[in-house]
Amino acid sequence: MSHEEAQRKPQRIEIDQEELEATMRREREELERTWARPTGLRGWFTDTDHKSIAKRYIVTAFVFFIFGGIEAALMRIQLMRPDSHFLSPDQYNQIFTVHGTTMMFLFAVPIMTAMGIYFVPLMVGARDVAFPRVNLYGYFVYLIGGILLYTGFLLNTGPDAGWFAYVPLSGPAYSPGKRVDIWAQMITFTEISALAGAVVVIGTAFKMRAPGMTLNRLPLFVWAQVVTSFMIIFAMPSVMLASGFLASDRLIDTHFFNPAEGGDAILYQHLFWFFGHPEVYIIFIPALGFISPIIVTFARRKLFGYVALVLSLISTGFIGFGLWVHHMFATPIPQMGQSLFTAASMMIAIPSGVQIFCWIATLWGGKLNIKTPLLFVLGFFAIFILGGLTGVMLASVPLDLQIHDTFFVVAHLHYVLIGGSVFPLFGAFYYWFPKWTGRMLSERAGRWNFWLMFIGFNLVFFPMHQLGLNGMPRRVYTYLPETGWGTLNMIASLGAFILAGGVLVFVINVIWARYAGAVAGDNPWAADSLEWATTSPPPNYNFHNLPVVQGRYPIWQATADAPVVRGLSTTKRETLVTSVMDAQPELRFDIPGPSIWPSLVALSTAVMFIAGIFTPWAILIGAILAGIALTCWFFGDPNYENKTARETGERSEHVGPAPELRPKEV
Amino acid sequence: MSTQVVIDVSELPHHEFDTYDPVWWGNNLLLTIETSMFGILIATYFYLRQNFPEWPPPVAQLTATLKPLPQLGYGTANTILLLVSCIPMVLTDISARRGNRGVSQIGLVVGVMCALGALVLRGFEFSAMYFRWDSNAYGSVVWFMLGMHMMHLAILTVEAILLAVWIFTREYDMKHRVDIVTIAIYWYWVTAIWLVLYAIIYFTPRLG
Amino acid sequence: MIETRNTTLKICAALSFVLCCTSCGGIHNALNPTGPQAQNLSRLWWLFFIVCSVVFVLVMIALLLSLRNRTGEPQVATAPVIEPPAEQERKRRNVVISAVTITVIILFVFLIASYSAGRSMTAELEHKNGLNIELTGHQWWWEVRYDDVDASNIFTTANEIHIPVGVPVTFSLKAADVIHSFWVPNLAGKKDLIPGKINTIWLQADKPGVYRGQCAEYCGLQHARMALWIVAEPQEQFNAWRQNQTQTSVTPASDSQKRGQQVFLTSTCVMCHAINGTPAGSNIGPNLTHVASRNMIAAATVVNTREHLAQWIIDSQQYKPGNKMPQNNLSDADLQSLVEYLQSLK
Amino acid sequence: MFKKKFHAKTQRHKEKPFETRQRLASLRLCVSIFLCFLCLTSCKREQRQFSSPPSTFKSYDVTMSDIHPGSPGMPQPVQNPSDQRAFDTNEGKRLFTQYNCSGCHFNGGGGIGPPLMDEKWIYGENPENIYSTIVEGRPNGMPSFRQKIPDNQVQQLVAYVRSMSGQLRKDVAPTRNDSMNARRSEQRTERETPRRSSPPPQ
Repeated sequence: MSHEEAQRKPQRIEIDQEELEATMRREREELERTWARPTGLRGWFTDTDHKSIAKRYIVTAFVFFIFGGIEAALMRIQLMRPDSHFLSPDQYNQIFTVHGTTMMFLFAVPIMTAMGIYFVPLMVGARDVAFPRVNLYGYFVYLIGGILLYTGFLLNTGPDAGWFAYVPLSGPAYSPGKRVDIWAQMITFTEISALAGAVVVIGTAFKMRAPGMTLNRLPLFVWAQVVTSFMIIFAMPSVMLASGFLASDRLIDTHFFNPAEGGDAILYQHLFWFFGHPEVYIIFIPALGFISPIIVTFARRKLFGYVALVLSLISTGFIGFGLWVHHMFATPIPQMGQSLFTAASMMIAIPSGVQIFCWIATLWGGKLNIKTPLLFVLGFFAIFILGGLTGVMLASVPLDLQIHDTFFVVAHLHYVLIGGSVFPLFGAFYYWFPKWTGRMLSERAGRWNFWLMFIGFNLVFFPMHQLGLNGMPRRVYTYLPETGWGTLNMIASLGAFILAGGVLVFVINVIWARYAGAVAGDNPWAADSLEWATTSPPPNYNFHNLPVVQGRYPIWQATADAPVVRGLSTTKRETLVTSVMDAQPELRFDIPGPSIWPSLVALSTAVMFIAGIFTPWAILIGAILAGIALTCWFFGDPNYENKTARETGERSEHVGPAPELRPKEV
Repeated sequence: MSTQVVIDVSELPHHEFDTYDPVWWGNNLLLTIETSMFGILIATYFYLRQNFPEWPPPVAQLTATLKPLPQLGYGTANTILLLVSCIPMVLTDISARRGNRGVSQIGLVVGVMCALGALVLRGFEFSAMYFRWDSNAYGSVVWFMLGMHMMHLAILTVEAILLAVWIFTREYDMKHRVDIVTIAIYWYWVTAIWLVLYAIIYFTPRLG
Repeated sequence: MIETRNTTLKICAALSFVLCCTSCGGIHNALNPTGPQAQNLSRLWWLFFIVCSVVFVLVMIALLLSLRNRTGEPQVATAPVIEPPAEQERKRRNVVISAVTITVIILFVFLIASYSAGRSMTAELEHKNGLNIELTGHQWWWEVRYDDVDASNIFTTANEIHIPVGVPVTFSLKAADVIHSFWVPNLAGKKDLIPGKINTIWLQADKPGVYRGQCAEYCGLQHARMALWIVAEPQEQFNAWRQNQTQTSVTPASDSQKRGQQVFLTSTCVMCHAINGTPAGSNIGPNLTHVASRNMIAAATVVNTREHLAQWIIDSQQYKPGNKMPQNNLSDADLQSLVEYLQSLK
Repeated sequence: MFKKKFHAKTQRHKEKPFETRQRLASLRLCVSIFLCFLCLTSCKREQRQFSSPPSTFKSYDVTMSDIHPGSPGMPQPVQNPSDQRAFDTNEGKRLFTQYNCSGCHFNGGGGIGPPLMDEKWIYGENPENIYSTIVEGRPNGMPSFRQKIPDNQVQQLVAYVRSMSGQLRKDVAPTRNDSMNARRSEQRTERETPRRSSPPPQ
């Protein structure tokens, strides 16, 4: 396209100061009007702004995190003493299943996606995500899934077959009632929303980057999100099939997992873990994306080994698909195959090692300023490295045969997931809270929060290694006094309360800071990436003039006369679309505005899957409903943005810089 | 006077075909998801096959000589129909790029006809199996494969109909020309996937 | 930030101490191996444990050292370094590269070690010509069938496996309902019992004694109460036991035992349990032909005493809520004689 | 200090009502969806009772043999608690196989004994009829399981037997089990309207 060349090279223009300010003021008002968000109940169902959707995601996911924590506490109370009768086995089984399901599907994955949905557009300098309505749809599907699970749980219909619901235990013959059906459908909901989120993130990161942000200037946060999204895209279909087969086995008598009719129980394990292991990295890789910016900001120096880090992220993503079988070493699998998966499982320690070393090298060379976010990252190092090492042990077939499915594994997975994801996540909360709310969290409370969580965590989970070696299997609702597991369990249970105390401090800190925290300003940490280049909290349109990036650390490397993007309409919802590799401007893309239809499609999806538990006909009806809603989505004011233009009384053709900003000769 | 360096993008277009447009990316990412789903489904098919001494399993009512292989008729017809339906879609695709409204309209209509025909044929295909989904694992997985593909066929048809209605009743603007090209891609994908499934469901059992 | 360093160090020290000193003893303990399999494994474990601990400590030290260069001045005041001196960077790169290389080497060692360990564990499984036991997992108990070329020597018992010391025992593992997992940590690693599949494992006890195992794959309500005992005893003692087990049940001697047998045969018991030599032949529940010879009842949950037995018969649900054995309201006299009869089944 | 805070407060002031309204909205949403679930899901279905309460069946209607339908003195139909519980019907299905009822009734298809999955009922289709059939036995081969099968298990069997001809709610009836599929699972069985049928010829 010939005109593109003209578009690409920066032009120097001369303008009068007052004129400039006047224009800016006018444009700001126009942008405010164009990007106005519907509020109140209507806003709840129609608002497609990526920031408010992400905020809802985060709040919802955190609420589920609290629920999951409460369940964990109940379990710890039950296991505090041998032969305790605090919970009945039936209750206990439901609770640990719901705990695992909540933490994996309703907390970890969504909250990581949410961070991406909030920050990817800001970090790449876009006005919104690529597909805001899909984004909204994803959120509602996720919310409904979560409510479904917990409604079931409260009605004594909580799933009770473990968070990976192995057949035949979860199959029709051994899980009567609707408990497991609810689990299976909840899985469907969360995976739909995860997939939607993945598509949105990739689209945004690939096509909506500010001019100059070539792929090798992409912030590591965004890289992590992209890798994660691709993992989701290739992993989720597997669990989609697993839960689909399970549901159809239970509801319409298919025989996928019925050995008597040629089905196979191991098939389920393959399908589940082909998703389930990448899942761990889907949770963990975004956390790596939090760690890099935090370290860079507080070490006050450039990242050590950017390329190495990116490559290790990508290779983690690939290898992550090669080790699902190490969850199944106790099943009849040929020795040779097992050793291959051992090799793969150990190989994945290499990229992790590279990352750890690069970060330590970064810290080493920096002028450290240890604030709470960095503190949490340091906690991550201590905990995650230990978890990673036990992971290497589990990767070895023979060792795995001893410690698999024991409390050792419980310890390992909590070290990896809490150490690897939750600690960085809390660090990220402290780091980005000012950007969300414009206020700082209390530093003092932050330190209390960290130390309570760090000490509590190790008290809970470190003894579990020993318990596992002493032969305590996981998922037991009680144990005999003779086994001598009492003391360590008691320690763990006490630790659980300290850990809970840490989380409580955080909640209080947030509530306090929300209203009375110190006002933050745009860039309280003097950080380098683009999200800090706008106000906190950012305006609905994110940036007045989309920035032009000149290096990996846009703010740190910004020159005095840093160019900006001009010519996007201020009266239509537009953002700049650039080329994938080197971010050259290509299109002025219309961003669709608020719409009710995504939430209605989500509701009809809900009808389809939830009523489908009770009668197959609901699938048909729900599909038709969804079809209708989608039709309206397609036909219903497709060019909303033009309408806003009309509302603002201007012709939608009016785009481009104000006349006084037309380029003059350079 | 103060100076300001700007990149003026006011002349850029709103929509462009293929990799320029985020819609293209969204669509192809969805197709990637579905492709990996079908990939795993096919893996499942062959995994389950290991559990059967005979594939498909023998049926008591049939004589020993006659194996309950899926009958070729409808499946083959369906394959041909889908392949044929690609011709109008290619025309629609090209015309959309050239901006030739008439051809796009005709192409879409013909395509939709074919798709509807394919849906009907698929109905018969299920009956051409000797097994129901609840007979055994073989029946389950084959019905699941046919069903999954049928679902995509249905979605494709509905989308095509909507798009046709649009370009008949409303403006034939760049946005919707891009949509036409996108749906064409989807169309080719559905056909391609079917060719694979067709080979697997109908011929791998015959290879013994 | 001094306290970060110290506390972290303290914690590490404390924790590794705990792990080292508490790992010994116990009849249900992976680190107290009494068979070739488990010894193999614990050797591997200690290799991994020591190397990993060293790595962990080293990395932590590096981390703590990297924290030494701190600045008190406020965040915003510290100017970011975008072009650090090339010389330092090169040094660091070399350090990082060598660290990664070391990691790779260590992993390679681990790989070799665990591969060879795995080989020696599954090696010549087929020509272990010792004892063959068929173990079937039920919700929530273990059915044990001793195979033999001579059909008359085949017998079935439950939850308590006697094996001769120093003889490799091959288990073929099956499941009657859901997936269970057979795991006796002192003797060997675990293997799953999967419906529709047959899994095999061999183990061997070098010291006589009782070793406890517990189902290691979540199998429903009473997963926690699905344990078993392996009783390893000298060959002749084992032979005696085996000899006894192949016999049919003793005929009731006293009147009350006779009455007990009648109760057994006319009440709910007979629907699920078998006692060889009597009409009772159902194999839904454990085979009771020699129930009195077992140390524990209810899948190694309670000691096999008169009181426990009586309570178990009346209301098994108080021990294992949800287990498949119904409650029975027998008259006191009936119960007493029934228990007496069962106690006589040595 | 306080002033600063106050100032800060006022700064955020215009945001708050929106936030709160949003929160209210979310609350409303959750509650409404929650309620519509309450209607959907029946809590009884998931009950799992392990320790058996005394049977709800009176002994008098057990002893009377029920060959003259509708005869005077016919007791009021008894509500079988197991009819409401998926767990119980599933246990019933397990016991039906394990107690070898299939030996005569062949998964309900009938053989030596009459089929149980059709609409014909010789001795009545009410729970108490089936209960007495199991406990008392019937002429021509149906043995009595008095004292052999505890009450709660009989109730479970009764519930299962009725589910075979679709007499129970579909979400309570058992699904297929992991064996050769002899017939559609009970939850997919359409309801047969029961009608009395004569006892088999002597």
